Amino acid sequence: MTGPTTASLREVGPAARGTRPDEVVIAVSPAFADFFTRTIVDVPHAEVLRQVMAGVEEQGVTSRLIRVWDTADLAAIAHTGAKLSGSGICVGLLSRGTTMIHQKDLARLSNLELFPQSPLLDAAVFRGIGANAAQYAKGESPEPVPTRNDQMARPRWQAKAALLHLKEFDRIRAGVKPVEVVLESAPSLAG
Amino acid sequence: MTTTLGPADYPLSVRRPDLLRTPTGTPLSDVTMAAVVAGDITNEDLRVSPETLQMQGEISDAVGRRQLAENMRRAAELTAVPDEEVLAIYNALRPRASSRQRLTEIAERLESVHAAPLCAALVRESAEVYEARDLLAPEGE
Amino acid sequence: MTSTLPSSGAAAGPRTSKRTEMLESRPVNLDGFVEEWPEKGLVAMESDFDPAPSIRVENGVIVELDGRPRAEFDFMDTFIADHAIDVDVAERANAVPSDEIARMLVNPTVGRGEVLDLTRGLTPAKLLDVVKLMNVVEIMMAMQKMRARRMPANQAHSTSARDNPIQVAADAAEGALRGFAELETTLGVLRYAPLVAIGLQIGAQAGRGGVITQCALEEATELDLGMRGITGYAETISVYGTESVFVDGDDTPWSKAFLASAYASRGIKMRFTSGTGSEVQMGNAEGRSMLYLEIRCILMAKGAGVQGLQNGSISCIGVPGAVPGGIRAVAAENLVCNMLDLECAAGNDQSFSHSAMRRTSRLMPQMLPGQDLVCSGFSAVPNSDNMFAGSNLDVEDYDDWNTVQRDLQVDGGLRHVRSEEILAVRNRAARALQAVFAELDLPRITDDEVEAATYADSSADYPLREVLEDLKGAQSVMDRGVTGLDLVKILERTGFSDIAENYLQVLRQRVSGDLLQTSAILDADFVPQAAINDANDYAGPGTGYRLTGERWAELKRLRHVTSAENPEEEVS
Amino acid sequence: MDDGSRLVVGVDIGNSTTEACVAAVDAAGRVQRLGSALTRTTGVKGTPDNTDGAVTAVRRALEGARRDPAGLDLVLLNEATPVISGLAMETITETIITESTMIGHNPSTPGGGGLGAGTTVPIDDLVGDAPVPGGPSIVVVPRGWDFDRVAAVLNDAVGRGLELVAAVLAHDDAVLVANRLTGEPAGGAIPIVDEVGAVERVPLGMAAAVEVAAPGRTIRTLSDSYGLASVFGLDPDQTRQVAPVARALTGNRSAVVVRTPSGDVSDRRVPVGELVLTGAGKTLRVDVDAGAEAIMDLLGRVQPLEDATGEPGTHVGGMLAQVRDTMTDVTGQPAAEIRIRDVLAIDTFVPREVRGGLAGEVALENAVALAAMVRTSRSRMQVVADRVAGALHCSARIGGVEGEMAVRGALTTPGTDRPIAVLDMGGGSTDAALLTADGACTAVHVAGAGELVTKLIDSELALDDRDTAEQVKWYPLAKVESFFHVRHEDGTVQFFTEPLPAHVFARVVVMTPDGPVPVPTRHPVDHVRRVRREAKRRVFVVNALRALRQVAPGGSLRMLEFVVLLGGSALDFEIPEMIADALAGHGIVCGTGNVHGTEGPRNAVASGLVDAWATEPAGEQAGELAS
Repeated sequence: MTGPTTASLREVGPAARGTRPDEVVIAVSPAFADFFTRTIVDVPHAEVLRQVMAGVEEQGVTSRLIRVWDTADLAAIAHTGAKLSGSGICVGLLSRGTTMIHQKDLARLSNLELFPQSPLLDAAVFRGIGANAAQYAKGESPEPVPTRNDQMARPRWQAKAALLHLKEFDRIRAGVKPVEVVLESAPSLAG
Repeated sequence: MTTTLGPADYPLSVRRPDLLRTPTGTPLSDVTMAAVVAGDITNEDLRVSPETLQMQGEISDAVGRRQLAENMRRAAELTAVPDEEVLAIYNALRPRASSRQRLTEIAERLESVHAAPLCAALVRESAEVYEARDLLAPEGE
Repeated sequence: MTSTLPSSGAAAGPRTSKRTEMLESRPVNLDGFVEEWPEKGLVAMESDFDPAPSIRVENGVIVELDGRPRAEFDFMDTFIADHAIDVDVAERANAVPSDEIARMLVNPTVGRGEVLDLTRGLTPAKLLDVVKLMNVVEIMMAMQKMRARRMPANQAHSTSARDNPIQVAADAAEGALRGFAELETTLGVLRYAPLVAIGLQIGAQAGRGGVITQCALEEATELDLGMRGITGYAETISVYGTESVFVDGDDTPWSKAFLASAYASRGIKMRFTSGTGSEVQMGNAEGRSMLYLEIRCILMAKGAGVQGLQNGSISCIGVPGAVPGGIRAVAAENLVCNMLDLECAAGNDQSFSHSAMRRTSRLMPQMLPGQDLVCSGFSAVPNSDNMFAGSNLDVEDYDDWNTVQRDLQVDGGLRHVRSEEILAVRNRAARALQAVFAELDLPRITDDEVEAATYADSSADYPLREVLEDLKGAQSVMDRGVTGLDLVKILERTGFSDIAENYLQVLRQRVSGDLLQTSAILDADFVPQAAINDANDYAGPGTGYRLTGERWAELKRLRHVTSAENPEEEVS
Repeated sequence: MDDGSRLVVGVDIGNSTTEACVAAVDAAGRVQRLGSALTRTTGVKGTPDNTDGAVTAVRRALEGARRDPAGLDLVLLNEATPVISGLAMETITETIITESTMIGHNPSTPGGGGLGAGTTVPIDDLVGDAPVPGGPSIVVVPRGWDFDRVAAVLNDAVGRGLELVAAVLAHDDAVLVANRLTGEPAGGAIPIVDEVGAVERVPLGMAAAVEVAAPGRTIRTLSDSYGLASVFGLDPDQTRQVAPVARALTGNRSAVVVRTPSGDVSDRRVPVGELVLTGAGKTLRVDVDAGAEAIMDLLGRVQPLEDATGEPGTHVGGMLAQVRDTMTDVTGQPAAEIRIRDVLAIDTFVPREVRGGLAGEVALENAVALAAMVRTSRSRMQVVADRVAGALHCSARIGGVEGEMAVRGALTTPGTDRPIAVLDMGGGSTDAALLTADGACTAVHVAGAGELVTKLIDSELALDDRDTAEQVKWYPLAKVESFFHVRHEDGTVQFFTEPLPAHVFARVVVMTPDGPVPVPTRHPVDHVRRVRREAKRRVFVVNALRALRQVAPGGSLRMLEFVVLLGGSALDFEIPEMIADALAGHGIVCGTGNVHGTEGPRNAVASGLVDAWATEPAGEQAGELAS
């Protein structure tokens, strides 16, 4: 009902290591809010970010956005973000919507919470992901965000997911370090 | 036993049970329920012996399955290697898990301790390829 | 069956017909379809970006493979060149025109051995070049001749959404009785593995002696359960078609080849797993078609000396399923597995489509010509209980499958079994497991659970178990070093001598090593049937495996067949 | 055996485990213990179903001792009488809110701060250009409103003159909305309460007040009767009426109170039926909602208890009837002959959702937990002995009464002497036995043990998961503070070199031998620990004293000298110490049994059976073996 339909992420410089213990880093993939504007089930990226950031903010925690350029691997993106995060907590996002909450001390291939079925993630789930990330940052122990499982997601979405992944791969800029970005579009008020 | 086995000998358990013994030397025909109940059979008895694997390898060769036969012969060598060591070697063969020196040591140990030249050759070969493809462990690890 | 209907855009778009609305609502339109993108490997089997076949041998060493000189080989090229391809025939075989080889494949007067004598020397691109020439009927004809074992068989999944070992045992028993030659399980909670694997084994031997079982786990535990004789074979050893994806999976052809020898050294049957679509799914197809990369996997498996391969896209089926010609490519990958003289466990094992018609058509290329294992596997539990994320076929399809076998007179490895026989083996499997749990001091299986297992359909029909107690029990099974032999003794002691005897017979196979040969399974008399003593001898009409005699009489039975003698009655 | 010694196995069939002790006894009665084994008891203790477990235990003990079962001479069983116990829990208070008077839940993130008093206004009335309501307003926002839009509408309304003093939201948006308010007073200063699930039931157009305290603080005004009186201008009578509201809000960080014509918060007692206790020639009745103290007082006046019944149709009545039925099934004795011989009542509390609440408010309601126990004199151990003999092809007999054998076994603990008492705390009952200096032995069973502790932990922590409660009972707690360290409940820190699993991150965990297991609770470690220890104290310590008083000469604990703890609970990490502390004041030496100096608190009865047999005259022994 509200929110911008497109988001643009403006680069403001290299992504630095945060010092505030009350920040959560949100790390997005190369094509997020760039080549792509929506997730695999058409949730606008602007809305994804707005919800994740709202979830963080409601918990009294701040969020910082970065874009990772040199990989489209979700675990690598989220782990990179976690290592730059003042709290050590990061929400990693792929363009198709696949999301992961990571922590800097975990092995790269591990995670705090993983949301692998991108077709099943809606605005409410993204809000919950932001809220949980912030609670981890505060040292609290939230219940994992409930997710659904759908065995028939494979025939419906597997190939499209692969296609989106390939496109994401195409946007990788090898050797380019992560950058800090800001959300340019202002929220619009629905009538 | 100098004759080479062929497809007519398969399955060994049916056609040539006389040739089959467990690694502890018990004839397969003695592996019966009565023997199990009497406690005469251990889990060690229910494994394949290196001799049996060599025979199966002969059969594989005879029906034109060279690679399968080679695997049977490598397997015959590995029957003597303890479970933990087998798993450790497998882990050492993963990409970027071992230095060239470590792989060489494994190969030498396979050869000298376990008399396993074929397995040793496979490990040596992997070291060559890993070096060329940058898949050895980074220095100092 | 699914969560979301496709958005038809009907809200504001131009007016559509009732016909279009009806078609929009058909289940097939819940499936996803995408355009090809050959540059990135999102293409089934016909791509300008695949290499042209070539081979050059110097001093007995392959120095050029599919246009790439040895200095530029990645590790897949090296392994295939040094282990998979038979150098002695390589140059001669690759010189034979592809259409000639393709014709040999479909020509019944050319024997299987004659074809193998060429295919063992072919490069990946040459193999692709050959199968590209074949339409799906020709692929099936070739499969009928080239598959390794004469008599086809089938494999089932027996899992539980609650990892309930009693359910797994009862469904394994029913599956074994219905005809599956192999049974596979896996877990939601991995620590449950020992109890579920025990349930699977005991259930299998209660249903039909000689059925072999496996439990898909990480390598160390899977090997451990195998070495203890709690499971009988292994299958989930994944291999990939590009170096980068292989390395991402933390393995190499050498590590996997070593693992193959390790399994064989313990007398345990094993096959690898691969399939079209996995590389492109992970974004690292290196611009090759799905089938080209899969052929590299098949050659890698061959080179490792493993007796067989599970392929047919497996868990990536949604990818080839969404591109043009994808299901033809899946059939072609099974055929290449056959052409390389490997056992083929042919897929049909993952939820594939919302459309019943598509599910069936996807199955035909394996079911009609037969395969070593037509499905790998068929869900012998409701798909809601399938911990492999659902199969193309599940228990709801049992009667359909039996009817298709009868309609087309093909043997898909199953048969109709009367309800009272099924109840009897389910009950006996559950009671045997009850006795074993009691003797092992594992959390008790109550009579109510046995009763539930006898009559249940899904995990929801069973009383809940105390999961923590079960997990403690599972750990103690591992800690105490319980072996298959211990289970045999307990079964014998507690009055389940027949199951004990069946189980012991299966364990004895490890001593003989007979199941290590290509396509080996055990028949009801515990005689190993492999592509040696039951080698495929198809040579045209009237030869090879024919559904006749007793087996055909068995497959004529269905749940409801009107009696010819007295049409007021049914026979079953 | 060739050397003239006999291979003898003592078997102790307990409520949950069956233990076997294998020994060789020579002609001179010297006992050489060869090994022991443990298995789960099959069926209810003291019934023929026990045979399987007994046979398994004997087989396993022989296997462990590497002795051929064919060489077995004699199996000795304990005289074990069936003990059946039951549990029930009754909630005896209920909190009810009428007319949606208050919202007393504690959203984790309320917004803004301070106190706002005004009239409740729906946000829909503020959309568009219509004039805004006059006077201080508390805006109520239903479900489906996005936070950005709420803030925009509120800012717009304030711009048009709305005097916004507070807001009540359905979604978890309070901080978000507070951060987006731009009007006067400066953004964020008004109190906002969120996550009010039933916000549509908030009365509109009513006087109301909203209060949010700073993080880490609790509200001051709405939780104070005079504060409420000041806010709403109440007279003394009205103030008296709202006092329960103030009390209900105590300790909250945020609250909403709506002043409605007859709104109220009440705390009523729920009648749950009567318990009838018979004994000492009296039959006395007590309402269960009178609480544990009243029940236990009454129990003291009818000792020894002859029977207890509950009012039919109540939980208590049902539970007691079921215990009776189970015993009937087990022994074949008619229900009318089965007597409940002991009852333990404990006051507890149960978190329950408040009736009439708007936001899923939870109140801790009072409850009474009851354990009851019945035992019978009709043991069927002879049947078990006959069947064991048949299965193992040896002689089998009942070698002694459980309590006596336990004491005998316990007496082999180094450092003990007569008079000695043993305490065996199991799952359903707590058993005590005493051996006096002159050799007299008495034994008792009292209701309430491990199962009741689990139940208390489960309900007081609102876990609703018996397995987790069981783990909380058995193992110490810790808080996972990072992937590489935990802080144990005693404050010590333990570091790990391998990272801990992700699912325990930042959680309160139970440190099981299999690694940390998360406890699904928002309570800190201290609270969970307190609940656990209190549950153990109220059951085990109370029952240890009750049981020992019943066996102690003249009921005086001072007459006891050595108390030895046996059985599974003696292996608990804190119970032995809690009981020792409780007994220390009575001059008693108390500790965990160490049977024969090697077996720990296990195997007392089984080895006691063997020792007892070994001291019997040889003629009697021979007679047994010949039979």
